[in-house]
Amino acid sequence: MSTVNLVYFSWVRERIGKGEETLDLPAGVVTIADLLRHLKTLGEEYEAALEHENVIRAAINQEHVDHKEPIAGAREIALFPPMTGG
Amino acid sequence: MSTVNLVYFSWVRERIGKGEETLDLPAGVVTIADLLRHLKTLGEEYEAALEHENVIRAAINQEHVDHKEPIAGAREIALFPPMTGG
Amino acid sequence: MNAPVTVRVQRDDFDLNSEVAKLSAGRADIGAVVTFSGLCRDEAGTLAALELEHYPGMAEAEIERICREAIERFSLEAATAIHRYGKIMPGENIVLVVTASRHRQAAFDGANFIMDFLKTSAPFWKKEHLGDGTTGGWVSAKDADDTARDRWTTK
Amino acid sequence: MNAPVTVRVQRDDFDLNSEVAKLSAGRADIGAVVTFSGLCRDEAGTLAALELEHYPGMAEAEIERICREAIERFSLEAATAIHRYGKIMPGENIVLVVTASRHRQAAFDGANFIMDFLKTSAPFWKKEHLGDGTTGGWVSAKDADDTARDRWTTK
Repeated sequence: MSTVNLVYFSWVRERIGKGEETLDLPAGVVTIADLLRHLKTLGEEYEAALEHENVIRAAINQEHVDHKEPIAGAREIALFPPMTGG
Repeated sequence: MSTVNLVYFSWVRERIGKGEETLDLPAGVVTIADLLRHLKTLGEEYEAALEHENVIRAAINQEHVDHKEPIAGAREIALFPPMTGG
Repeated sequence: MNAPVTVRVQRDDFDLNSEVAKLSAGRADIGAVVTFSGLCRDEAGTLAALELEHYPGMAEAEIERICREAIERFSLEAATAIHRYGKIMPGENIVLVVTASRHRQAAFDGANFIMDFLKTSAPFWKKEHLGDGTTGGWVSAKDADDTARDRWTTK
Repeated sequence: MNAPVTVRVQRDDFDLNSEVAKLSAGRADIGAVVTFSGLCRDEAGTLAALELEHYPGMAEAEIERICREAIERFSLEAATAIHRYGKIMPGENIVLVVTASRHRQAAFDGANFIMDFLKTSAPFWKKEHLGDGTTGGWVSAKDADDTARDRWTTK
């Protein structure tokens, strides 16, 4: 069991209904992909936010990572849709 | 015999020793190339200024032209080196 | 690699003159300064404002990474990038990029490169607020922006 | 083809803020504004000033032709070009180009195009004045500038 700080932005944040939370993760959650699958078991708001996994972007400790990235040691994991700044 | 206003810039002006002049041209001067050959008969300052004809640029009535351009009807003919603005 | 980089994420508008002056004042080795200003458009006349959300900390860090890559790639003398957040009305500025270099093409390419990567990698999201009081929803990412970014790696 | 073009040849310096404001104020159809400032460089520390000579009348006419071609080619919303003449010290501005467009690449390409043609076609000539009181002579045209211009016709 490990503890991680999660932050959400844009419509991921709106659909989950919060901007951040701290969660305890079961031992089988090793990568971002595992994290997404785990979150979707937590309720329909997570299912709605993360339904299309392929468009969800992730950052660990404020750097972009892909879904295969291990999350061990992460202080902060962010989940958000494709960016539209500029 | 036709009369034309000539203007010179940069080192063409410096070598000829004046920025503008009005000249009467003999009948055989039809194009810019003819004009350059004619000017070179007018003294060594013109010879020095126009020695390398291929680098001399010309404009008729403030528009770039090449050396084959006829000068009939020109109000103002300019001769100058390649431009170095910007 | 000592070329100065300035990155700011701020609510307030920026001032072109002062950002360019900060970059180039007192230097005789800069021959070219390019600025890019991105503005909030509303051709249809239906938009009240864009609301810009960002990821504080990562937004600054990611833009700085992009600027440093541009400096190295194009041998820039300096780069500045400022991105606004919060509500931005049609006609107002959203983003500023300034690049300085010895010769002109590097400054053009550097600013162009920074914008392409900023669009696709900097953690900002735009939500539309419409003139009739409703929300037009979140702006979708454009394939054209990915294509613009990818041309820098397919050369 | 009604996009406004502003061309000036002047001794005085220009002001970036006011030129950009004139171009974009009150318009919600402009998404991108690019400015290019060309400055007098002196990396060797030997230059006192550049003296810019121009062909009055033709200088303005030629720059306007270039701006109008850029507007047509890149569908720009507006373009401004200001070129200074007289003595210009190291670190000072020589030339300003501003382009405005709906999307960013057009503004970048438009300003780049205008600079490439301005360099090779606008009737200006630079003479160097050195710090020791002598003249360094007239600056030679660069083949690289012709090459930069020609890339717009070989595409």
